[in-house]
Formats: sequence, C-alpha cells, structure tokens
Amino acid sequence: MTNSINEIEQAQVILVSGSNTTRTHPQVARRFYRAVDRGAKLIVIDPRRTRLARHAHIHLRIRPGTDIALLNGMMRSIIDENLIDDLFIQMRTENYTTMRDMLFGIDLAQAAAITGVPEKTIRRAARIYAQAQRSVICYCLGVTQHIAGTGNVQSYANLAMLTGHVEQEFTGVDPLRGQNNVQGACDMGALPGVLPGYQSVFDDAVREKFARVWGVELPATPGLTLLDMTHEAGGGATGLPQAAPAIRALYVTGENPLLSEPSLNGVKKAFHQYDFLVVSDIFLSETARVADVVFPAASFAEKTGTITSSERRVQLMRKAIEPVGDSRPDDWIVMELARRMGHAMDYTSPAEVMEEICMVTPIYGGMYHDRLDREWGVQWPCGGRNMEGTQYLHKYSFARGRGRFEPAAHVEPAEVPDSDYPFALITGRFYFQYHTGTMTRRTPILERESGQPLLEMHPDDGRRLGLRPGSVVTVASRRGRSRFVVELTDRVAPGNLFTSFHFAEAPVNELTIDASDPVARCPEYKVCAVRLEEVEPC
Amino acid sequence: MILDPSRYVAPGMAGPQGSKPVRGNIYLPVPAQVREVHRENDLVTTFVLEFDDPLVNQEFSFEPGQFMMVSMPHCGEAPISFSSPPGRGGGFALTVRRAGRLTSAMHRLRPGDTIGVRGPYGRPFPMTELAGSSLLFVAGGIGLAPLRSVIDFCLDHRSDYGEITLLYGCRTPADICFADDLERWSRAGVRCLCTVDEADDSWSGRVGLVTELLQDVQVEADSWRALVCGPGIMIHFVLSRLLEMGLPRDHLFTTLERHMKCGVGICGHCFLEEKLICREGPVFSLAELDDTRNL
Amino acid sequence: MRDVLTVCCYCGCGCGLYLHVRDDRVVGSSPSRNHPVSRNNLCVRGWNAHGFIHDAGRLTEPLVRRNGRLRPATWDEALQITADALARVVHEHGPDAVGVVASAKCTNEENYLLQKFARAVLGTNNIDHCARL
Amino acid sequence: MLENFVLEKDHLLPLLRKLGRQYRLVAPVRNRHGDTLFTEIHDLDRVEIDLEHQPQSSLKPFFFPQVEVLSMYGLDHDTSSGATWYSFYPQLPENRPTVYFGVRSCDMMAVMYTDMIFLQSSEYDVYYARHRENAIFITIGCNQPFSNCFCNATRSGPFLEHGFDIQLTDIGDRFFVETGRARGVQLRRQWAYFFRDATEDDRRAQFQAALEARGLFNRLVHVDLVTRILARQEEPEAIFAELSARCQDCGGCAYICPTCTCFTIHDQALDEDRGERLRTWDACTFSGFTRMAGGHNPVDPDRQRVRKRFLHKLLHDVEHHGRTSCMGCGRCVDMCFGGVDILRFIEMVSENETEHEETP
Repeated sequence: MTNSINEIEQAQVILVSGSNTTRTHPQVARRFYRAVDRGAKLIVIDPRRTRLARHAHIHLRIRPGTDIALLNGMMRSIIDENLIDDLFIQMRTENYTTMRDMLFGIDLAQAAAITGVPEKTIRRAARIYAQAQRSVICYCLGVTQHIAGTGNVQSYANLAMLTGHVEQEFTGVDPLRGQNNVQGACDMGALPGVLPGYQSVFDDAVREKFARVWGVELPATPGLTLLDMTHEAGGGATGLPQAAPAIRALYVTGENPLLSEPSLNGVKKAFHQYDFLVVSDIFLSETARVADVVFPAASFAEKTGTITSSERRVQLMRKAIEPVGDSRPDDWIVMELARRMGHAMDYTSPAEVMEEICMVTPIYGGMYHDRLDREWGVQWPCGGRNMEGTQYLHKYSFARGRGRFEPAAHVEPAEVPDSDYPFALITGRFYFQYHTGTMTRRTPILERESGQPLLEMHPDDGRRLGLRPGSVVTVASRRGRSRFVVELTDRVAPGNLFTSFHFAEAPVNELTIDASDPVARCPEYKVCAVRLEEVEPC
Repeated sequence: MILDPSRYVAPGMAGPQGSKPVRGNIYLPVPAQVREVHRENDLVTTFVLEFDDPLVNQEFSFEPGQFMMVSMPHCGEAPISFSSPPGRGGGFALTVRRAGRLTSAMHRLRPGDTIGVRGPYGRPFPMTELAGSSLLFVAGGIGLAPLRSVIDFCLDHRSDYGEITLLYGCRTPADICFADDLERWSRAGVRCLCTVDEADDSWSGRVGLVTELLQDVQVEADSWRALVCGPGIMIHFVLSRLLEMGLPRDHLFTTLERHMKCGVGICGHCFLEEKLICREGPVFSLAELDDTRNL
Repeated sequence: MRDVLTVCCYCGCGCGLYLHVRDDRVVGSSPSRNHPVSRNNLCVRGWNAHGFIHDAGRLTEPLVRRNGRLRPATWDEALQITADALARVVHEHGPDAVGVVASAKCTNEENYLLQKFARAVLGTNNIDHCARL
Repeated sequence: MLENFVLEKDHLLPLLRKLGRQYRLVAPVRNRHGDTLFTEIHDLDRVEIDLEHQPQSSLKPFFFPQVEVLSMYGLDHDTSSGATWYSFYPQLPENRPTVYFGVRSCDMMAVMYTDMIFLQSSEYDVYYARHRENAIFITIGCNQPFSNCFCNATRSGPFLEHGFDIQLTDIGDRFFVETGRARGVQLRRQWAYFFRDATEDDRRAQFQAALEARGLFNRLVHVDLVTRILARQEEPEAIFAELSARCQDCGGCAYICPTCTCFTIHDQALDEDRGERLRTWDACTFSGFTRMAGGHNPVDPDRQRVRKRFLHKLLHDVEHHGRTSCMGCGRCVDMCFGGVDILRFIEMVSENETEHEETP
C-alpha cells in the first residue's frame, strides 16, 4: 500500500475494487466504516454484492474481468467533464498525450455494454471519485488475478494520476496484501527477478554488491515463477518466452501448491516428474503428503523474526513457546542445509540475519530488531537506525521519477461462459477460513462457522435448476471437476458462481484455468467457465 | 437421580469461602454400554443402553421428556431425549436421527460398545398433572421418540389416564419410526392414525399433513391434554389448530430442540427468548411460550 | 500465565495481538489496545489465532520416504538426504533444475535466507512464493 | 457499618510485597509496549503497576479461561469381542490463593455476576470454582472514569457499596480504605500496622471524590429507560436489523465482555484413541452458536445477529437476576469493528423513544 491503514479513515471517497474487504482485511474495512460514518462516499467495484457493496453508495457490479473497460469509461467521462488535475499531470507524469488519445477513442455506451454497468452509473462514480480532494483506491486480488491483471493495475494507477489522487496523505492507490508476510517475502527478494529490496538480479552492480557480502558469484539467468515451476516442469504449457530447463528438484516451505495452484491436474503431473521434493510445513499438507522429505516447521508462536504487513510495516513477531515436539524454525533448517552443502551460514539469531538485511537492502536500512522491539514496527522505506519510517509513499515524486500513464485496452478473460459451460466461476475467500485451511480448519470455532465447501449461486439459477440450499452439486470445467454444497444468495449475479479454495475435499483449483498475466505471471483465478453436473437434492 | 461421577472428583475439594458442599463434576460423562441396537429406518436408530455399574443401573431414574448429553469419541456431545419409559429397569433407550458428525458416529455403534452419558437433564412432561386426562399425541417424524417414552409410561400406568390418541405424520413411508410400537400400541387400545406427505406404492394409508388428521379427532377442552413434538414449523401449525379447536394454552405441551453444549443452563446455546431450553424446558406448555412461529 | 505480544499469523493487516501462555501452552489470544493497526480489535481469525498451535496434526518429527511411505527420521538423516539430493540435481542438471518456493508465512529473515540459499548455495534465481495468490 | 481506614500511598508497595509473599499477586501492569493488562506479578520491582489506565481485559480469563481442558478421554479396545470401552478423566485446574489488586468496580461486579452463573445456578461448575476459590479482591474506585465508561448508568460504579474485600479510594497522597467481606477485614487486621483509622477529613475527602466522579462521565446514557422500552415487547426490529448488518462476526464483544459466559465444548483428538475435551469461549453473534446439526438455525443471522446479546444484557438478566449484566465498562465500545456496540444500541433505542414521545 502507498498509504497507511489509518489514513483511510480521513479519505473523502474510497474506491474499493476486487476486495471483499470486510471479510479478508477486516482492519481496513473498519476504517472504511469509520470514514463512511464521517461522511465519506464509498464506491465498490465487484461482480459480487459483498457486505461492503451493500454498504456502498455506488456498487459497480461489473461482469468478471471487465475492470479496464470500466476504468477507461470512467476516465473518458472525467476528461469529458474536465475533472482532470492538469497541474499534477504536467508536473508529475509522462505519456499523458498517448493516454488522452486512447481515451478519446473510448465510447461510454460500449463500456456500459462490456461491463454491464449503466452509462449513467459509470459517469456518477467517475464524478464522485474525481471531484473529491482526498480519494483513495484500495484493490485486491479481484484486480490482479486476471490475464489482464497488469493492465488492470495500470488502469487504476492511470485513474489516480489523471485526477492527482496520489502523493498526498489520505489519497493513493493501495493494493491489499493477502498474507501476513506476502509483502515481506517480496521485499526479501523471494521473487525470481529481484534481490532483497527490489534490486534487479540483472543489474551487474547489484549482483556485485551481494556477491561481496555473500562471498559467491550470483546467477544472472532469469528464474522461474511459482506457476512455471509447478506446471509440467519446464513445460511450454504456460507460454514461457523460451524453453526453460526442467525443474528436477523442488524445496517448498510453508506453501501448499497442490491445493492452491490453478489447474491442479497440471500441477499434479509436474509434481510427479520431480526427482526430489522436500517440503517444510507445520502440518502434513496435500503437498507434504507427496514429498520425499518433510521437515516439521515451527509455527508463528514458536519463533522470532520480522514480518511486513500490507502497509509496509515491519514488525517483530515474538516467540511465545518452544517449538512443538521436535519441530524447528525454517531459518535453522535453511542454515543447516546450507552448511551441509558447503556454504556455511553462521547467524546466531534472526536479529543477526536482519543486520545483514539492513546492510544490503536500502529500504530496510533501519529495521534492527532492538528498535522494532521498542516501537510498533516501522514502515519502509527506512534508510537507517535513526531515520523515521514512511507513512505514505511517493511523497515528492514517484519511485521512478515521473508517473507514467500506461494506456490499457479491455481484454476478455481467457475463458468466458458459453453454451457448454454456461456459468462464470469466481474464486475467493470465506471469512472464517484462511488459504488452504491448514490452520483455520483445525480451529474449532472457525470450522464450526464455515466448515463446508459452499458454492454461492443466485436464487434464480437455483430455482431454474431445482436446487435448494444444501444440495450437493458437481461442478465441471474443461480441466476437472469438484463437488460443492449449494448456497442460494444474491451476493452473486445470475450466471455467476462463487466459491473458495479452502477445502481439500472440494479442490476448486481442479476447475480453474492456468492462463496467466503475461507480465506478472499471475493466474486467472477469478474467472473460468463451468457447468453443473450431477445434482443431488438435499 | 442425576448421575454423579463423584468417584472421579479429587478428594478434599471445597467451594469458594469453604462453604459450598462438595459436589460432582457436571461435565464428566459416565460410560454406558450399548445393549441393543434397533434400526427404525435408514436414518433413525434406537439404542438400548445400560450402565456398567449395577448399582448405578438400579439407582438411575429419569422422567419422560428429559434428555441425556451423549458423548462419542472425538465428536463432543449432543442432547438426546429418552425414547423409553422410566421404571422398567434394564437401562434406557435413546433414539437418534443421523444428522451431524456425532449422530453419524452413533450409527456405527454395535452392542457391547460404550458411549459417554450424563444427565438426565431438563424439565419433563408433567405426568402427575396429566393424570386423569385423556391424551392426544401429535408427532412428526423422529418427534415421536420423546412421546414414545410418555405413551409407554401411560400404558404402564394405564388406569391413571383416559383415552389415548396418537396422530403421526412422516414425509414418506420410509421415514416412519417405531412401526412395531405403533402396532403394539393399537393392540393396547391406543387410537393410532398415521399419514405421510408423499406416498409410494407400498403405502395404502392416508396422504397429507398431520394437521389434517386433526379433523378426525374430537377433543373436549376440559378433559383433554395434547402433547406435540416434531419439526418447529409442524409444532407451530398443530398448536395453532389445537387452539382453534378450543383447547386452552395450558393444556397444550410441546418439547423443543436446540443446539446445546452443557445441558445444565450455563453455556447459553439453547436460548429461546429469555429461557434456556435445557433448564426451563425442553418441555413447555403453550401458556409458557409467547410465540411459536420461530420454533 | 504470560502474555506475549506478537503479530497475527493470518492476513496482511498486521494486527498486534497477545498470545496468552500457560505452562508452555498457548491458551488464548487478545488484541493490543495501543497497537496502531489493531487498536484494541481483532477479527475472528485473530481472536482464534491460537487455535491450531497445539493441534494433534502438527508435524513433530522429520519424515523421510522409504519404500514409498513417509516414515519418521532424525533431523540429521532428513537434512543429509535433502542436501545430498539437491547437490546431486545441481551437479547432474545444473542449478536451474532446482526450484525454491519461499513462503508468505515465513519471516523476513527466513525468506532472506531462503533466497540466499537459492542464489548463493544452489546458484539459481528459481525462487518464488505465492505472492499472486 | 463498614470500617474505614487510611493507607499512605508510600506504603502501598510495601504492603503488596507482603501480600505477594503469601499469595499470588495479580494487578494491572503497564507493559513495555504501553498496554495495560492484569498480570501475575513475580517481582514487584520490575513491573509498573498502572492505576491510570483501564486494564484492556477484565478478570474473566483468570476464572474462565479462553480455552480450558475439561477432561481427557481414552478408548480401550477389547480385541476378543471387538467392543470399545470409552472413559473420561477430569483435569481440574490448580487452585492458587490470589490477591487481585487494582480491580475496578465494574470488573468486581462482573465477578459477582459470573459467580451467580457458574456457582449458584442449579448446577455447580467445579472448574470455575477451582479458579475462583481463595481469591481476595482489593478494588479501587474510579475518581476519573475512562472515555467509554458508563457504569453510573448500569449502577456498577464508579464506587462500590459491597462485593469487594477491600476498596481503595485515591484521596491525594493516601488511599481511603473500606473493608467489605470477611477476607478483607481479616487481611486488614493481619497487616494492621499499614493502616490508620480514618478521620472525618478522610471521610469527607472520599465522599468528595465519589461525588465528583459522577460528574465526569463522557458517555451519558439511560440504561433503565432502555430496559423499560424493551420490556414492553415492541421489539426494535429495525434497529436489530441495522446493527446486525454492520456486525462483522468477530465475536470480540463477547470475548472481551466481563460478563459474557457462553462457551462451547469440543473434543480435540490427540491420536486415534485419546483426546482432550475442551471448552472455549463462544459468542451468540456467531451463526454456528444456534445452528443445529441438521443445518436449521432458529436465529436469522442477517437480521437478529446482535439481538440475543442486547436483550440478554439489558432485559433478560433484569428479569432473571434483578439487574442488567452490562456493567458499563465500555470495553466493547472500543472493540467493535462495525460500530454496533451496546452503547450505540442504547442510544438508538432511547432516541427512537424520544422521537415517539415528541410526535403526538
């Protein structure tokens, strides 16, 4: 997030897209409620009528995967009504003319047709967003998990820049991060293209710097993404630019790709081909079950270290109890493996690891454990021990100098409903469950509240198909099938279905498609075409 | 007698301020052994249980309408009403419909297995108050189980009660429970009328809702009492109809079902407005219930 | 009873919460009143963050596949088998034949070590995690 | 009549040190993160006892822990008959004589309420009793109520008439000391040299503090009026529905409430043949609280999620026990995600009534 969670309370307009915020980021939603109670306007872009959408002043209920069309429509309308921020565009951005020329080609009637949102509503939302002094955009995986994910994200940035809603307190574009340390894992360079602090592996000077600290030469060859590593090892199936070498061994820590990755059948094939699979986890997950070696890891309550939240806040997680049984923290495991492979990593504590991180990672320059222990964490960038953290990003200029407009055109989802597979299946999360459920499904209250793989369906569709709440149905896509329990609700639009990947007994990723965004390699979890087979009335 | 597993209680335990009498641990189940298993239909089974300790067996007593908290390994507990009458010796019967994890596990029980039980809990049907009256029983599906305990109790004390009529409705013929008992009761002079919502080829009896059977019954406001048990919606309609037929509210009784954890009025799950079903119920006269729409 | 301030293990909000510990067992969770994000408040998952820690399904010893089945092993065995296997693959097929999946559930320090392991020890940039999930 | 004494502030720490040797000592401690929690004190010189801020949770977790093992269970298999034998072994908590120091009036009243629920209902909860036995409460009146407090409206503070063992009132450089129940009297006698008899001046100072405190409440609500309105049986359905829609299902209000005692019981398997039976805090705002095994739920979560909570606190307990079970501590006000706390409810119901009265 460019802003802090607390700043949201002060916003005048909040535009939320592709986020079931009350359920998945309750603390952020809490600020939305406060802001609305203080008079802020709430605009929600979501194919589903979520709790937040019910609470919104305007709910733009788009067809899944049509964000770009909607945003281009809004931006066209903003230009038409002359609500752009000329000064901001002139001083802080580039490539505006290309953007403007593209927008002049946008027809609002067509945008309405593509998105299913009336032209009038698009105009109204655009006006409210553009007119306010302090407008903030929050988006989540509903925006990124599409083949046009990068275009979606760029379009939200375009909208914010067009109206000057960045670079100030209480405004900005805030992607919400799903896991407690997904931000930190990115910051730490657990990504194929970057070293810690988003320093490119293709930059010789950067590699040189790390080589000096680590005492070895670093590889400059491009790495594979999770999607590429786990789908038909080395396969061309996912459209890699050049044939990559086949993965023969995989070391997985605390992830469960055999439930969480799209198009699971392909993943299973890939896992079958590995010579060696080692998994480190706190439970025997679906992935650990097929491993050659399983390491018992310590849970969050049993280790010390830092994690970084969605608002870039680096906080100290403190050990509460000794590791259960003979389990060990992952840092110990990695150091042991490194030692045995002839590369000693002699750190006596996580705090010492962090000292090295501070040294090589400019944005983490001041994140020393003793300091974090005294404060409520520090928000990066923070260059040194005596420097303050950063409440919101891009205060005086964008990271890359000027913000660049990147015009994007609407792209249909890789798979849209047709006569064979007439429903659009959207996947997401339930409130009481988390991710693949390894933790929440073992927590009695949470499992009691939401222990069934529910499939949300509009009551009209249910009536037409003779289904009642509790009916068990088999849902099939071109890739696989899975069984769910029907819930009839108007949260989903007719023709749409919604469910979650929490449930191993109903693996929704047997159905999802592995088509992904060509830049971010983010799979299109949010939409695929399915049909109902085999209906058992309850 | 409430089961008191005091043999498990650590000695020398005193209450706050030292003034409370030593009492047993209300959350501790006592093992009971399955003696007989009777399949009522695909989903419903009756278990006859007795305690391992003959002394407990002898002393254990309960009243129709009460329930036991039943434990199954790794499944927690659930409340289940007695379906047999008290005072016959030789244990007690519980009839269970397969609905959740615990009841499904119960359906795998075989004679000789043990389960955990504690109780009896809840306010029973007021059998003394009912003495001298004629009784109309109206049951839906598994709702006949607690009423079976009452009917057999009445038959065991035949001279205390007047005419006995049973109206029994089920969704389909396959859902009928206690088929043998229905015959036995008919032979013993109970007027039994059955109906199903949806008939099949095997069914030659009546088709329709149980409320329709009420047309065939003459009840007299002063001398009749009605006892109703079944799904909430059925209870609501039957009680409404009986009121129209002129029975006063305090002559109508029902027994209610709720999610329940402790069984003794502490955990809070089984509330109905200001009442706790486990303690103030499960048996209520209609005079004590304000509104039957949301049962 | 001890109260240990830590950070919630679920979503990316970063709520500060206390774990309440009695006899080396976590018996409760509650919010921190002054934490800038949670500000005296947790969602249902945070309030139940202790729920899975002592579950019987927790892995408590290393497992190694022998004759097709995962069986308990010592740390020494499990680590050595892994180190040997990874070294063999690197040797036979090159470093890019190994992939490392880091975790959004691990700490920064662990992720740092994992990517360092991939790049400095194995010699590959095949390191990723479920950022897109 | 209560006996009155004075304890010099300088002598408080020495007194606690004596008590700490004889009892486990629990008091509000401000930790290094700035939060104030009731904490078991091992070394008085290394903690900061905090009487300036409201402890963020009540004493509830000490008597009724969030998770508690009730019993262990085991299965034995008879290989010849194939039958299984299933037995339970209770796990009673240890009883430790404890002094709870610095307890606020609302929290003391809450303990008296939970005593009634666990000990004086028809059944007697030995687990609660074990935690609760041999507890001594040294309470402190609130000269300055905290920002969300409304205990004056629930008649559970800021000062108590009874229920405490010892009640302290801050009167400048000294505490005014009242002894209440027998243990307080006994404790005062045992450490008599710490206390001197109160003078008329001390009494006046105490009276003045109590009087002034009443005028310092931020949140002014009329709880009795709301109880009366609810008792009329015209249900404020629209208010319940509005608040239910904003409830975020966190359960926080019930978890943090010093008088919410609902719990669930569940089994946790340790292996195939052994397990623990646990009880865990539960909340009536969860859908699963009332949902039955077959899936039927007598409560409509969309419109009635918060109904039982408010009716129970403000009406049903008045009918059953003669007083509301909301003690006005205000913790849930801060806590609520959706802003649907009990104060908001009380305010909405009262406003509704005022509007009715004003429209002829």
